[in-house]
Amino acid sequence: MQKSELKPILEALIFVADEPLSISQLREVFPEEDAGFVKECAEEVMHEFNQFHRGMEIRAVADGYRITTRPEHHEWVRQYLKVKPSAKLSLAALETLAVIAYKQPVTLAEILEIRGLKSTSAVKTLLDKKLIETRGRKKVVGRPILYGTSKEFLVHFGLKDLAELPTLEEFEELIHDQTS
Amino acid sequence: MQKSELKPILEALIFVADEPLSISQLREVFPEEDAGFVKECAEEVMHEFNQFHRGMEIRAVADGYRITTRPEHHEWVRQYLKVKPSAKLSLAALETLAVIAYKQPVTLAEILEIRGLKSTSAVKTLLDKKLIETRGRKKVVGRPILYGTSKEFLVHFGLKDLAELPTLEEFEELIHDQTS
Amino acid sequence: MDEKTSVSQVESFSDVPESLRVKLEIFEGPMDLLLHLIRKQEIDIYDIPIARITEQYLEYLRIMKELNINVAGEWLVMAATLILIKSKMLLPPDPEVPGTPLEEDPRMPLVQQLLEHQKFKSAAQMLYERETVELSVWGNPKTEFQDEEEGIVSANVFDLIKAFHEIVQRFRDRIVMDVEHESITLEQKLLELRSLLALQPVIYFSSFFQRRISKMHLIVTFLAVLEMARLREINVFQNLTYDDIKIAKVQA
Repeated sequence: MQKSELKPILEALIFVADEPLSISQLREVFPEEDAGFVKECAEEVMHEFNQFHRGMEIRAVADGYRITTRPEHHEWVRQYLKVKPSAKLSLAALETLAVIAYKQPVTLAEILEIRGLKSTSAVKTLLDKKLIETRGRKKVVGRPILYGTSKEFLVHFGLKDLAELPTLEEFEELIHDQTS
Repeated sequence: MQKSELKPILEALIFVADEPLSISQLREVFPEEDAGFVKECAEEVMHEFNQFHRGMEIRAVADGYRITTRPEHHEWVRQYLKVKPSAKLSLAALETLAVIAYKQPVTLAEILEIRGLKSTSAVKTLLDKKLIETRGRKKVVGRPILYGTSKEFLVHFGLKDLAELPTLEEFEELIHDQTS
Repeated sequence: MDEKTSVSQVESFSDVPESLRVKLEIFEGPMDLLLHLIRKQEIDIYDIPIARITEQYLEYLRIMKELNINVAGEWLVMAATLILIKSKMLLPPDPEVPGTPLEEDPRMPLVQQLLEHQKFKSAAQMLYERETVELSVWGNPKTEFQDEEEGIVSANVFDLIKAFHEIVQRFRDRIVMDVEHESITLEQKLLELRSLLALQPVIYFSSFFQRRISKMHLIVTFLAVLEMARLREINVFQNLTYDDIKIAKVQA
C-alpha cells in the first residue's frame, strides 16, 4: 500500500479507537504491511496532524497513538461539558504508586518496607482505579501476590512507556542539588 | 475574542461533543460573542479541517457540526473493530466466570445456587469466548455437565496457573485494612 | 512534606483544639516527620544530631497520644530504631572485637532509608504533575462503533476476585434474611455456616454483624461457631488481641 493511501486510514483508525492504538493492533488490520513502514506512517500522521491543528493533538501514549484535546483549552471544554475537575489521587496513593512503578513487580510487604507504612488501602484504591494489576506470585514463603502498573497507568499519566519515567537516580541528583 | 483564539477552541469542542454541536450550544459557552461571528469561525474551522484531512472530516449535519471518519474508509474501520481484542465481559458473565474460576469444576445448578441467579446464557457466552470448557459430568442424579476455566482463560487474564488467582482471604485483607 | 497536604490532613482531625492545630502537623508516616525535622532545621542528612532528633521525635509522639491520635505500630518501630542508634553512638569503638577496622556509622542505614523515601516522594510529585496535565485533556467520546451491550467491563484478575467476593456477600445476606422471620435452631445455623465455609474458607467473625440481626440470631451464631470448633471443623484465631476473629475451615 502507498503511504498516501495508508496514512488517512491510520488517522481514521486512531480516531475511532477507544484506547491508544498500537502498531501491533494496526498490523492486524494490515497484515501485509511491514511494521517499520506502518510505524513510519503513523509517526508522520502524528507530526503532520499536530502541526496543522490547534484544537486537538495526536499523542504517543501507552505504546500507541491517541487523539485528545490540548491541555490549554481545558477550561473551555469543562465549561461546555459542565464537568468539574476530576478528583486527583491522594498523596498516599501517589506515593504507593511511585513505589510500585519503580520497584515492580513488588509485594505488599516490600511496599511496607520502602514506605515504612502499611499501604493496603492505597493498593486497594489503585486496584479499583485499574492503575495497577496483579502480576502472579513471588516465589518466597507464603507466595505473596506481586503488583505492577497497568496500561491504564500509562494512559492516566500520559506516558508512552515505562522507560519514559525519569530514573530514580535522576531524583537522587535532584535531592543532592537541593540539600547542598 | 480573536478568530485565531476562538477557532482552536471550537475545534476542541466539536471533538469532545457526543452529538452534533450547534451554534446556539456554542453561544452558551461564549455568550459575549456574536452568533454570526461564531458561525463564521465554525465554518472556517470546518473548511480548513476538511482541506487538510484525508482520514476524518467535520460535517454540518442537523444544524450542528460533528467530526466523523470518511465513508471510503469504513471498510477498514470495520476490519479494525473485528480484530480489536475484546477483553470485555458483561457483569453477569464476569460473575459467572468468577464462580467457575473459584469453584471449578462446577455444575449449572451449583452456579445458580451460589449466584442466586440463572446463569445459562452467561455460561453460553463464556463457552463462545472459549474462557470456560466442559469437564465431564458430575456423578450425581441427572449427571449434570461440569464446567471449568480453559487455557485461554489463563492467557486472557495473564495467569501462569490457577494458584495465581488472589484468594478471598487476600482480598478481604485489602478491604478490611483501616490504617490509612 | 507538601504544605497544602499537611493543612488538609490537620483539618480532618476536627476534634483537635484550634490552638494546637497550628503547631501540630499531621504526617503520613514516621519518615515524613523525620524529613520535616531535618529540613526545617537545615540539618545535613549525612550528619544527623541523633540525640536532638530523637528527642523531637518522641515529643511529637507524646503530643499525638495526648490528642488521642492513634499512634500506629510503625511510629513506635521508628522510635525504637532512633533510641537504638542513639545508644550505639554513645558506645566507644570496641578494641577487643577484631575485623571491624572501619567503624560503620550506626546512622547510615536510617540515612539510606530516608534518602530512598525522599526519592519516592519526588517521584510521587512528578506523577502528581503529570496527572494534572492529563486530567485536562479529553479523548473522543463518540460511541458509534463501540460495543452495544450494556454494563460492559474490561475485566482483569482483580475484577474476578471482586466479583466473587460480592457474590459471597450476597450469599451471606440471603442466609441472614431467611432467618429474620422465624426462630432459628442451632442445627439450621450449623448448616448455613457449613455452606458458607464451602464458598469461603475463611470468614471474619465481624461480618456476621454487618446486618442488623436479632440478639437471638447472634447468640445462636456464636454457639454454632463454638460447636464447630469443638467438632474440629473449623479453627478460630486472632492475630492480635483486639483484632477481628477469623474462622477458618479445617482442610480435610
